[in-house]
Amino acid sequence: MDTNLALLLLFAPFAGFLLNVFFGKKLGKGASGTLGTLAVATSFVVTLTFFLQVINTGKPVMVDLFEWLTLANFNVNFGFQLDQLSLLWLMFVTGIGTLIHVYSISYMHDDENMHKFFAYLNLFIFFMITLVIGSNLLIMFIGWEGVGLCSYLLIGFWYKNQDYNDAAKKAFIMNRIGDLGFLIGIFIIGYLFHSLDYTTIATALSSGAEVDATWLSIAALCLFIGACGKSAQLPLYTWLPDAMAGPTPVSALIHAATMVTAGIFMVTRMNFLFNLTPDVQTVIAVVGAITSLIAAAIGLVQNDIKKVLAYSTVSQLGLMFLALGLGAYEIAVFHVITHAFFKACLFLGSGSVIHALHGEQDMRNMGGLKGVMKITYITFLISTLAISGLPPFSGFFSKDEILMTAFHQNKVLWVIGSLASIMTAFYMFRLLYLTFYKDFRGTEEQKHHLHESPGLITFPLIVLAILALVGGVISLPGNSWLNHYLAPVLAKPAHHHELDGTAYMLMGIAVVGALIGIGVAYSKYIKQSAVPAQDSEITGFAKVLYNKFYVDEIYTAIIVNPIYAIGSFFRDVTEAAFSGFIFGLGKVANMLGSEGKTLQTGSIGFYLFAFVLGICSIVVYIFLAK
Amino acid sequence: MDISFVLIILLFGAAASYFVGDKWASKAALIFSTAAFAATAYLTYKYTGGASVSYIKTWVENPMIILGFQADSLSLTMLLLTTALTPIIILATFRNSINNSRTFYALILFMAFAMAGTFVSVDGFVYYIFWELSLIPIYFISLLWGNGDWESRKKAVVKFFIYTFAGSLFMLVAFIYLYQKGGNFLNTTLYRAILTDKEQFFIFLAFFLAYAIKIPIIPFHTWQANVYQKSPTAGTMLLSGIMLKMAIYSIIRWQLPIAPKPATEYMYVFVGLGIAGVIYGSILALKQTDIKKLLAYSSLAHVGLIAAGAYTLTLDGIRGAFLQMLAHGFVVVGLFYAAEIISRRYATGEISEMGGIRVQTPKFASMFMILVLASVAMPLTFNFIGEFELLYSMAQTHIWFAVIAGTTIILGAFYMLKMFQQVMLGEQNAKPFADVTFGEAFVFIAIIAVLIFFGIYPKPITEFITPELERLVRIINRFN
Amino acid sequence: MLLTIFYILSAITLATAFLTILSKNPIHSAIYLVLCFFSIAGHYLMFNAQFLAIVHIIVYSGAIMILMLFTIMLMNLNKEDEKNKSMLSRIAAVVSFCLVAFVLLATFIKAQPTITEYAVSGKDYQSIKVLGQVLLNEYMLPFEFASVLLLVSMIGAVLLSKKQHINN
Amino acid sequence: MENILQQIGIENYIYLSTLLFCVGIFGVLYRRNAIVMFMSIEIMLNAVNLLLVAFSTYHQDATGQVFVFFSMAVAAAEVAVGLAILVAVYRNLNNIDIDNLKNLKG
Repeated sequence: MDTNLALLLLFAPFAGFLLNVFFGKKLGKGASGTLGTLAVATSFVVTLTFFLQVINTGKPVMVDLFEWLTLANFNVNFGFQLDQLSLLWLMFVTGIGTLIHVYSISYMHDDENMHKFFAYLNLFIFFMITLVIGSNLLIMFIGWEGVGLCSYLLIGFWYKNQDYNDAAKKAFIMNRIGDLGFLIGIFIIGYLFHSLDYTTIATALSSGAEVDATWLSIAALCLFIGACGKSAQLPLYTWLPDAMAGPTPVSALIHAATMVTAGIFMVTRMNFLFNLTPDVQTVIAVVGAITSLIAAAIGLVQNDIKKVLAYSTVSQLGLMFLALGLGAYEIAVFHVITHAFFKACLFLGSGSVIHALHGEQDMRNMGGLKGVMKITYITFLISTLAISGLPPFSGFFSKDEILMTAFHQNKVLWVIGSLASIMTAFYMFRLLYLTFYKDFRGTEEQKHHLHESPGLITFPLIVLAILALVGGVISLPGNSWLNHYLAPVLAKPAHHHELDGTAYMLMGIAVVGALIGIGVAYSKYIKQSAVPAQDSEITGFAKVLYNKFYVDEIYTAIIVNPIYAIGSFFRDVTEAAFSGFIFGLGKVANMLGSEGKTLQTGSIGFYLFAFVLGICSIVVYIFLAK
Repeated sequence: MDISFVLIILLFGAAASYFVGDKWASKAALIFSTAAFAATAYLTYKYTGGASVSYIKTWVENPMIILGFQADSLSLTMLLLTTALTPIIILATFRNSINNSRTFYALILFMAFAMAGTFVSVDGFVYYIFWELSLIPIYFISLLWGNGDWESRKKAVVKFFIYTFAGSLFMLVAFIYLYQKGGNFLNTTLYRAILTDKEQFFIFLAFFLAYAIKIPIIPFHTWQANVYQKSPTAGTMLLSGIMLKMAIYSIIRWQLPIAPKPATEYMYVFVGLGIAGVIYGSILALKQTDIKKLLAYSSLAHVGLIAAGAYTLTLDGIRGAFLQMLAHGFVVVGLFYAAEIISRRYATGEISEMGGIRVQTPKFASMFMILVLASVAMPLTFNFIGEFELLYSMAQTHIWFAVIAGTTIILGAFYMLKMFQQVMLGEQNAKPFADVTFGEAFVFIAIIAVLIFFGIYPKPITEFITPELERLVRIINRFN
Repeated sequence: MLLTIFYILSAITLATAFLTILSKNPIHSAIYLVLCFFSIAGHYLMFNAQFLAIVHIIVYSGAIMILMLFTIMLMNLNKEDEKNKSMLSRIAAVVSFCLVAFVLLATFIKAQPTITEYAVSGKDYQSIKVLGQVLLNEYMLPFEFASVLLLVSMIGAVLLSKKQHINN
Repeated sequence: MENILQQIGIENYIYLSTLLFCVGIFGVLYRRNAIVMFMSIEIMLNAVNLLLVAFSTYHQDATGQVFVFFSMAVAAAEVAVGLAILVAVYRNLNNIDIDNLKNLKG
């Protein structure tokens, strides 16, 4: 029964994918959209039953299908592990997935390849489910690569535009760099433990088996590199902002709520491993903190509405990694969930705006939408308040927990995290003010067409906004349901912060910080009615920020171009050299031939001399040379 | 019915395709190659049932030469690959108009015959005869039905012929030397031959030259890209899909078990050479402007990885090499077929002159995409299974091998996606591109089905080959 | 006694051989060569191989040398008109001669034969009767082949020397 | 019947044949007249024949002498053909100087 249900969970989206691929065009737009949505909704329902079952029994559901890979020392099975962690993930993957499918029915309605869009989305959900429910690292890797592929397909969905294709390709390749790290990590773990099953590794580690600590650290580091690629952390984050080339629902689903959190899922999954490698944990925390700061800084000056959100995503992911690095897995998970709610809402809201403006994404050409798009505005506002960390919105609780943990363990990281939070509050409100307040700055034509989005778009917005509002209840300070729920999958007991004076002080600081950020944004964009300068007029440090610290250019200069240069070198020099060597051998033979030919003088006298001398040499060699 | 029957079918098919005339040659070739595949499948079924399907007979008394075609799981698998790909390759030529097609198809079947013989021979001498025999048809196929102007084609093909032939002669010398030691050419005898370290070293080197040129491992690869480009696509498919597998199979079957000591001692050198090929081929592929050349260099990278895996001498590496050999055989045939379809319709191989195909033929684009993904070792394709085992074996040998060789999954994605983007995506090209026909789609679907089925469920193959591989690995590691 | 005869014969053999080569006139060469052959026939007689000696004289002096003389006369070569080879060639020829002689003699000397005594079987082994038996029993087949060879060479010689026009 | 070798010794014959053979070689190298070269070849052949007979006596065996007969037959055939060739050459070139025969040049 469990097996069948699990297969239904997995294959419902896959069936949706197949149907949409093969029959989507014939079904028509509405039907293919509905089909895709139903497929994911089925998964959601199945997830819900499993979720309730696991909450009741407390026991994970294990499904073993067949032996997949055979290696000399161990086998890898095709198996699923539906435990607290994976079900929690599935809940929001399929839940938000369903909402975004609903949203897409309306959003993508004008696209000729809508059935393909839904096919890819279904495929993505399929791989995401695989990633989450796999019972070993290699099944996770299937999903890991699979979601990367879907991300590639969806970013490049409008494949006629080569810039979008470039962005898609970049995302795929950057992800693959991380994947290599992941793969190496898998190799080391397989080598060390002779198994890739989570449970086996966890048992081996908890039973105190003799394991080389250095290799363990390297394995953990490699896994983290994989997480960096997928979750857009330094130095592999540059693909995520470019990935905004894809349709907005894709950005909401893949590049905000689900796929990019796979890295956090993986680290949480392997928490028993990371707990034993404090050095790597430190690395994770530092990378997370720095990423969050840098991304927030870049986000301060971006003018593309989706780019701001993208950098904000990177920044929030950085905060989650900060939490992971500090060993507070349950807090990271908490933030993943709240972030999924409000970030999905923000992206969908921005999609609604873009939809209303017929593809306009530059905030300098927006403004004053508050009056026209009421629902979008309100939901957007709620989410913005949530991400800025104001109570009682969900973001406040999760972010506060992260900062509180950081404060207790490392003050520097706390300062960086807080700084990033203040910046977040600033740029999010900057976004809000520029988009919804003041007067409309676009063309007359656009102004004429301004309208609130249809119900299929606003409905998911409302649901997500409510979740962003109340999502915090799952882990209230002092009485956390989530910590309790996740306890079986975490090797160490959850962090428990006493609600003492320090805690209240930290909350206060966080709120004040957020308010400062909001205040600065208010004074600049409402009071002074400032509009960001045109590209050419940006100078100084703002220009560096605006150009994202020139990271892309630097990567191009130090990695991509050298590879091409080496390629040219290989093509022009070494290939010629190898070829020349081989042809050279031929030439030598040829030359020997043409030189030797002249020995053939035709003079019989000469031949006779050679003949006699040859006989002499043979006789000498055989009889005399001793 | 034993395994010689398959060879007879192929040989007879070659003769039949020649004599039925130009009009029916392709059909006859297709029928006979399919029959060979069916016979092989039946024999494999019989073999798994426990029956012996080998054919062993003394051919010449002095020197002792045995006409032996042994069917064990490895040779049967390779025979299956050969006989499965041959009909696919023949089917892939159906849309072309081929001059003197009866000779063409006869040569293809003859080549399949020679390659099949190489895979199943147990006698080194017979093996060598088949090995060299396979060179003759491909020489004519590439020379007479190739692309480009005659002079440059002739130069490339003759270079290939002389180069591989010269390399193989070293192998012959090694065999003759081994004969003196063993008394006959049977591989089981040669495995047992007692050789000093020095003898092993030179024998290993002689085999290495033959195989390294054929595979090719850098720096012996210079013939490859040009020949792949100049050959007709059927020739390229035969070369890359099956013929280079002969060399890898021979490494596992002949070179390593006969002379394992140098392989152990200089393992890092040979694994390193293979991995260098991976990087070198990948980077060069990035710079190619011709689609067939790009695929040629990508093939160089992939087989470099396979060879490196085989030279790790671990069970994982050798099994990975074996699996990847099968997977690569299928995927490379599919990719070259796609390249052929594109370049035939556009009448050029230049990537820069392509683009916007996906708009016109989404079906073809999807199938091509799946092949590209398989070639970059996407999980759930057969290639992933092979590549994973290969990289894992390298990680066991030295972690840096795995890291450096692993860049293939990055660089591979880089050049393949770049190619895919330039060829398939973008605005609609001015030139119209007809949608794939049923026959063309059938070839792709057959290949894709194989790749995905074994990507999800490779157990039938691994279970089939593992006992035999374990035996070989024990022989290879007998000195440790 | 016999030794003295041997030395005399040997001297004649070598001297006439040298003279054959050194004479400018081919006719003289041929005559010296006939003398040389006669002396060799003398050696055969010393071995008591009468039949061989007679056959030798008939074949060499009688047939081959006559053939050569005829050819020389046919070509009208009985003059001393042969240009000498270059000095270098001649020196090289002398050096080669010395070298070959040295090498061969050195080989034989180095071989250190283990001859202790000469066997006298007392059997008849070289009379015409015995030779005929050996030739027609044991060596029947080669003997027949020899006849074929002679036939072929005869035909060949006739064909080759037939007058024909060769267009350049 | 006594063995003549008892008085003369096989080694003397060996030296004699060797020298005769070398004289033949010298002739071949020294002269450019094809007919004299032929004669030199005959000298070489005779040197070998002499040695064969000597060893025939040494072994008290007829085989050596039989060999000499064959060698004579071959020599006769060779001379016949060789002279025919020379005649043909002479007809075309009007001399038989081997330095003029250079058509075998590679």
